Amino acid sequence: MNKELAKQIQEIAGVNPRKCMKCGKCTATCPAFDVMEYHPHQFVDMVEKGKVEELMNSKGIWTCLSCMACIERCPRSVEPARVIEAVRVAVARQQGMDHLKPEQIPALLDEELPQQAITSAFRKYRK
Amino acid sequence: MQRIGVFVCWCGSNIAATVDVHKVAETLAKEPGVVFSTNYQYMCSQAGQEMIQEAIHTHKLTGVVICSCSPRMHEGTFRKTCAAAGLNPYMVEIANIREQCSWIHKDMAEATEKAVILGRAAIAKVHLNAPLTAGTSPVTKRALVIGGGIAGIQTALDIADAGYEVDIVEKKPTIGGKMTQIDKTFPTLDCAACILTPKMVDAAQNEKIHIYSYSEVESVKGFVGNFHVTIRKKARFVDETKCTGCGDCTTKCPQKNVPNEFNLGMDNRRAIYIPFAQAVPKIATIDADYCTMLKTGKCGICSKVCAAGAIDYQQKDQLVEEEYGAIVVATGFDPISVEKFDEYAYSQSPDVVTSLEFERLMNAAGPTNGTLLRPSDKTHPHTLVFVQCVGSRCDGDGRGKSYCSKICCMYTAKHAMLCREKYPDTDVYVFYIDVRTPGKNFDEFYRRAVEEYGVHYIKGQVGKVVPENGKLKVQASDLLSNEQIHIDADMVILAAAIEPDKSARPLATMLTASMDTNDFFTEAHPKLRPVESPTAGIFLSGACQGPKDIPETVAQASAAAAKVLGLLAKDNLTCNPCVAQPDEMMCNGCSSCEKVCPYGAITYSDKEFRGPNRTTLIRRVASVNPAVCQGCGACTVACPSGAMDLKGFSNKQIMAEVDAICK
Amino acid sequence: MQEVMKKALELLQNGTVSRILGWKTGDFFYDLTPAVFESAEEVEKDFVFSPFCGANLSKYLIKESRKEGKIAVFLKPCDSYSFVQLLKEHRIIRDNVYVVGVACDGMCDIEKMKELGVKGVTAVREDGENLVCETLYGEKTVARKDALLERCVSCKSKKVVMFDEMLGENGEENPESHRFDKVAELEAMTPDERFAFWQNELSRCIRCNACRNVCPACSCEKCVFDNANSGIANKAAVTSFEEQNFHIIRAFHVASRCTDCGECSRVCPQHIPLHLLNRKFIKDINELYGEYQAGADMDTKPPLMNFTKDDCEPSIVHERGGDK
Amino acid sequence: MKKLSLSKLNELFSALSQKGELYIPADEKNGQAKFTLWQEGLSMTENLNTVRSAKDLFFPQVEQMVDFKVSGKEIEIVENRHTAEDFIIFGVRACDAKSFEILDRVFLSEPVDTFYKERRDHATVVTLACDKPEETCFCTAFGIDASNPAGDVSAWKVGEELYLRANTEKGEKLLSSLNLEDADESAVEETKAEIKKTLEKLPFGKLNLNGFDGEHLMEKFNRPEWAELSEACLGCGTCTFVCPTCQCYDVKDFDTGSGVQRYRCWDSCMYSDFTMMAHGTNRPTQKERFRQRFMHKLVYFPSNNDGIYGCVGCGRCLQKCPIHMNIVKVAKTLGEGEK
Amino acid sequence: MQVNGEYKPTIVAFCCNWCSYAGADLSGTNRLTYPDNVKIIRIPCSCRLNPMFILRAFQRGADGVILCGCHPGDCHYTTGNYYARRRMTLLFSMLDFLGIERERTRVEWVSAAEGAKFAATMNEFTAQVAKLGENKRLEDLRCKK
Repeated sequence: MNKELAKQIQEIAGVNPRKCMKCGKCTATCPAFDVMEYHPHQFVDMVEKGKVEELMNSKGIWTCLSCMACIERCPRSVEPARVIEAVRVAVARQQGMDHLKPEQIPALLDEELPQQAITSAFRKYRK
Repeated sequence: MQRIGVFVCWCGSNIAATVDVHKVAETLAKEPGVVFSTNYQYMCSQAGQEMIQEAIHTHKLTGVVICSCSPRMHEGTFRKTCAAAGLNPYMVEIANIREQCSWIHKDMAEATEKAVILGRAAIAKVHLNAPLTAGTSPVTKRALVIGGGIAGIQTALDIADAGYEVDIVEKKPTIGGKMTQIDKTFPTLDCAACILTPKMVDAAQNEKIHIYSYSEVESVKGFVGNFHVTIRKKARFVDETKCTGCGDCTTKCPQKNVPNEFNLGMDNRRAIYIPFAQAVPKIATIDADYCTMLKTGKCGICSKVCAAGAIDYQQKDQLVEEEYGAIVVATGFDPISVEKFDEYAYSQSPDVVTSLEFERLMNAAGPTNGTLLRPSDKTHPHTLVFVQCVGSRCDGDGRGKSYCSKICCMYTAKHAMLCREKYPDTDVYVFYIDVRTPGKNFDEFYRRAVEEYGVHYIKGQVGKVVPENGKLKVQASDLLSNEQIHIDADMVILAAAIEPDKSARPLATMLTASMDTNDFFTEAHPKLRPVESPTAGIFLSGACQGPKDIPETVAQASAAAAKVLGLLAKDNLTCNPCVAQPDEMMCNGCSSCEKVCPYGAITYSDKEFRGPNRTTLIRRVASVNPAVCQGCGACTVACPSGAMDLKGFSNKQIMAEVDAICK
Repeated sequence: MQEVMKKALELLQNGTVSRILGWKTGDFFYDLTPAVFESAEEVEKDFVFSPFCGANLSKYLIKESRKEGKIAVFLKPCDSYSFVQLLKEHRIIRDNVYVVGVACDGMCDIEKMKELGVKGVTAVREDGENLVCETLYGEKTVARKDALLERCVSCKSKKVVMFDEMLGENGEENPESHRFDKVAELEAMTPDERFAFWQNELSRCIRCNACRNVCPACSCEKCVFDNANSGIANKAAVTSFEEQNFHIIRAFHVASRCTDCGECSRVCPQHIPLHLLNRKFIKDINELYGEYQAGADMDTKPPLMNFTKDDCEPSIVHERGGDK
Repeated sequence: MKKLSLSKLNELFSALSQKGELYIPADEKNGQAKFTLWQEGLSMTENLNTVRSAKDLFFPQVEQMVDFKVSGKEIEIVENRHTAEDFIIFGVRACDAKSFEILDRVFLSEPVDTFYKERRDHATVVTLACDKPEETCFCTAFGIDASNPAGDVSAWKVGEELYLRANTEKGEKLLSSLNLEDADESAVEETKAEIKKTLEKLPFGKLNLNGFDGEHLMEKFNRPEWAELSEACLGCGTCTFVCPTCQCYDVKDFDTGSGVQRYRCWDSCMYSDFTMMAHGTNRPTQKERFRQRFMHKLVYFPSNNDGIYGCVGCGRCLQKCPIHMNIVKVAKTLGEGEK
Repeated sequence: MQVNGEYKPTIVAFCCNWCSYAGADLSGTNRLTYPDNVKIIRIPCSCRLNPMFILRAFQRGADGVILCGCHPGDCHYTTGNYYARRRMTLLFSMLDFLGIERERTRVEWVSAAEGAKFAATMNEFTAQVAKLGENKRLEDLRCKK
């Protein structure tokens, strides 16, 4: 339990996990469900309960595609993808090292790829 | 100089926990004019009220200040208390130290200081209060019910039963409302039509009830006891007095492709139509949007087949003016449009339906004559997925409603159960967030659906529905087993949230009745006056006030009727004595006040006055009809000379409050 | 000018009216006094119509129209707006008044001439576009246009809006009056500059009430500032607050009723540009609620006694102000 | 007699301001003059006179009298009267100088108005002869010589010089304390004569006031012309407030929220609520109010004050009346002279 | 008043009886806090607010004045707030014209159901006025303590 860190993550995410009513629509929507050990609604719940260290150590946070379907569908504006992204940022801040340099990213990036997906890719590949 | 008594209430710990009530009473005792000051645990209790009455006698009080909860709560109570002790009730002022002080402040010193200031303002006002006596105005003994659904019908029947005239205005060609479209009712599963249609007939046959069908309220003027309402009778191009409802025209009309709103557009009707067999009044109506005759002037078949000669293509909208003493709003609800929730593919597949559409698909009078068939290919569905909370309980996503629509859990249980009962070969899944079944026999009903009928209730939501190869691929979560589920369904039924009817908002403006942010009418008090609007003489019946099921609606409808009867039983109403009053000596006769008065309460007359040096002057001066004036005060500001003032909220009283607060 | 006196005589002599409201000659050319004339002799002796007839006669009709018999009044274009506004407010009994509209090409202001350095002036004659002044210290010439009253410099209308008879040709409204230029100039200043401007102006106020008492819109039976019961009565501005309070409330009370006749500024002994306050309200009303000219007609509702459902919100004051 | 180059006027003001607050007539932003506290850089007006008279400095429009402090049900009296320091008024015209005499008769006779006396005692008045009177001036009608004004010190502008003459002990003291050149009395004679010549030409200079006295009180009071004269009067207080001799005031209480401030402020007999009493007013129409003002100046005052009129002919009301009704028109209408 | 080095302004809130006063009550019922410097005066309708009252408040030491009424269209008296809206717009504009800080005055429509909006409005308005500090331009020194 790390309440302080959980609070920080909430601040980064800018969402209030307490608004979650555990409907599971995010998880129902998630295309990466099968490759995540924690699912979007669990992310929210764990951050709310302060179980952030487990979350930060999980592989699941890097398997999220940042497709933002859960943001789109969440009826309570909890927006799990933001929470996940915030956890990633928290991890990144702790490690502080980049494994992947921007110039290493080839020109094969799709122009229509959302900004957040690109950022998310940076985070993933520096693991 | 007034002799003022100050009474500081603890409200148990509601006030006393944050406000030092002793200190407030002590400090206010030192104010000029205060001859008695005390505090007590519950001023509104019997003992508290007796304490006030005793002080009025002992200290010969001429004014009373009560520091307590909001005047909206107990001003009336304390006025009565003081009146019983011989003090004019308008010599009482309330300092709101609960809602506007103890409940919002945490620091005791700050809250106490503020309570003292609020007390001082009330004292300053009481110093300038004058005894007021209320006048009376007569009550028109006739009620108007707006909306002819089950709520409106029940209210009208109850009022008529008590012997008063009542009119129903219904915008559709028939009364009956949403309940006419419902197949069975929960938790008893009796047929909706069987219990509703007799009531519709009762209403039609009751000589005290007049039904304005296919009509709308055009304008409302006046005030409690004396409403003046203009009703627009929309042209239906059929003479109501002649039409026998034989239905010949509706079978001969060549325009066959009009979407039938009664079946939610799932089948068609003719351009001239009677909504359904049991419609009341059973009179045909021509749909001007589709009628060839009205559009092109060529056809006229219905006119030819009508034996009664009731067809009148020249008919125009008609405005009817009526007087009422009370108005009941029973405008009901509508399911929201689910188009914003396209993850459920409502617009992509006809097999995704709303619950109300499903209701029609199960109904014997529905488009499939009661056989459940998939709309797309008219085949028997085997796997059905019900999705709960579509658009309900959404917060901040801009798509849905923040509230729980209340009825969906129960009707979905009903649908699932009926489905399994009629078609035991079906698999029925219900995806829910919570199952909410408070109500008599409600939870038992839901459990039966699970236990006896084998409906699969899954805690989780549907993420998306994709139509594929004639199936609906449903992707959902099962939170309890932490799994993502994929179901190939034949039909998906969406429990769409309900919202107030669109006509409610403009109506509220006409009635000056307040609404909440969701467009539900606000009640005068959420607990103690649930069927009255804060606007006097306006009553609320049914789902226009908030989501309700049928028994609740009927209960509230009868409650509203009871309140209306309480009003109509009076010959006269006591008026609010806080009305505008001009000082004739200062009035310029300029008509500024008259121009802004929303009630037409101000008139002018030429009056003789004594001028200087024994002369006589004739001056045009304003006078206010106290029975018509509602005391808004618009005139007091429009008046440049300050001749117009408002009793109970006079310029000097308000300025004294300002002074007390700012000092 | 002679024509006006002839009309007055004619109306008295043919019995159209029993009294004439006009301007009475003074000791000099400029000190004319509004007066009621009851006989042809009086008219012949003292009646005058000259470039110094600035005084707006309409307000006197409140009292005069209530007297026995009919009275004729000479109204310049701007006066006629005040007349209609007063009629609209039921302050004048129309049947007792015979209105003679007089065309006007601007009235002159002795105070302005003195500011131009014409001192000790005892007589004046019109010489084309000039005023030739005899003074204790010799002759001086002033261009007429430089001596015009402030309200005439930015004349809004040369049209007499209501009359029973018109002397001379009736003029037109003048949409190019530029009468809001000074208001706009003030609006463009910072709040600090505006505050300083008005502090300087209003601090000179001596509360003589000339502005109020001359104002046709200020025709209250009893003004709130004289009424001990109003809670805001006061006889002298003790603090700068009371200076501001008086002028804000007065301007507000006449807002949407003020015809911009300019009398307030004409009579202010301290030369406070009071008309700017009224013009500010007029400008705001025109911009926010559509063009409105008080006294232009009998029917249009004054904007402060009217509304539309989609009126702007009060926050527009902040929004329009920007970051200034 | 002393003299000073006008170019050194500023230095004189500077020296005077060392003795106490110095007030001089100076132009305000709108081009009209007002007695203003001198500060470096302030120069004298070119205008003949100020809009408001010099009486303001002795009898201000608003004067705090006493405070009452209220706490709960207790009331405490707090003295807050203005205590004057020595001050000097420079550039007072002959008419205003004469008005002080009239005010003195009112305020300094028993019971003495201590507020007024306090200021009067501390003031030294330096007058200035009028080199360019206006057409509205008629001081001569009241025997005032604008070429030889009264005051503690009289001054004349002659060419590029300013001549100063002490008339009183106070004046003597002031002049001797200044470092001024001596001069001869005769130096101003030519200027005086020139001024007198202009005064001769004043249109109302010889206003006939015969018959305005106690003897004819009822006759004047009952004259029918009052109705016509007052007809156009707006009932504003302009004439009263610019008048150097009007001395009426009202005593008012202001509730500050924590007490009461009692103050007095100028009142005007032209106002409908002037001397309003519980039963109403005894001057119900503007005619009576209007009559009061002029009867007071021209009849009541002289009949109670050795024939001294309550008017000094400064002409301010002639200039400022919004409808140009004034004491001259009244005197001409009701008097025995030319109409 | 200075409290802990910060200026604590006096705020007068005029609330119409039917919507905003009820809204204020609701924010109390929901325990939504706002500064204690806000004091509410109940008036029947926003159209009862005479500009004289606003000026009076400033004279007597208020630093900010806010008027709350029913939303336009929802007035209990049908049209009161429409008049109030025009009156306040013009009055505020005039105050601004005289160089008086426009941030000291505000109109906010608060319904009986908007307890949260009421509290938020009061918090925001108080902060806004506190930033301006003491009311100097419309003060009456006699009324200062």
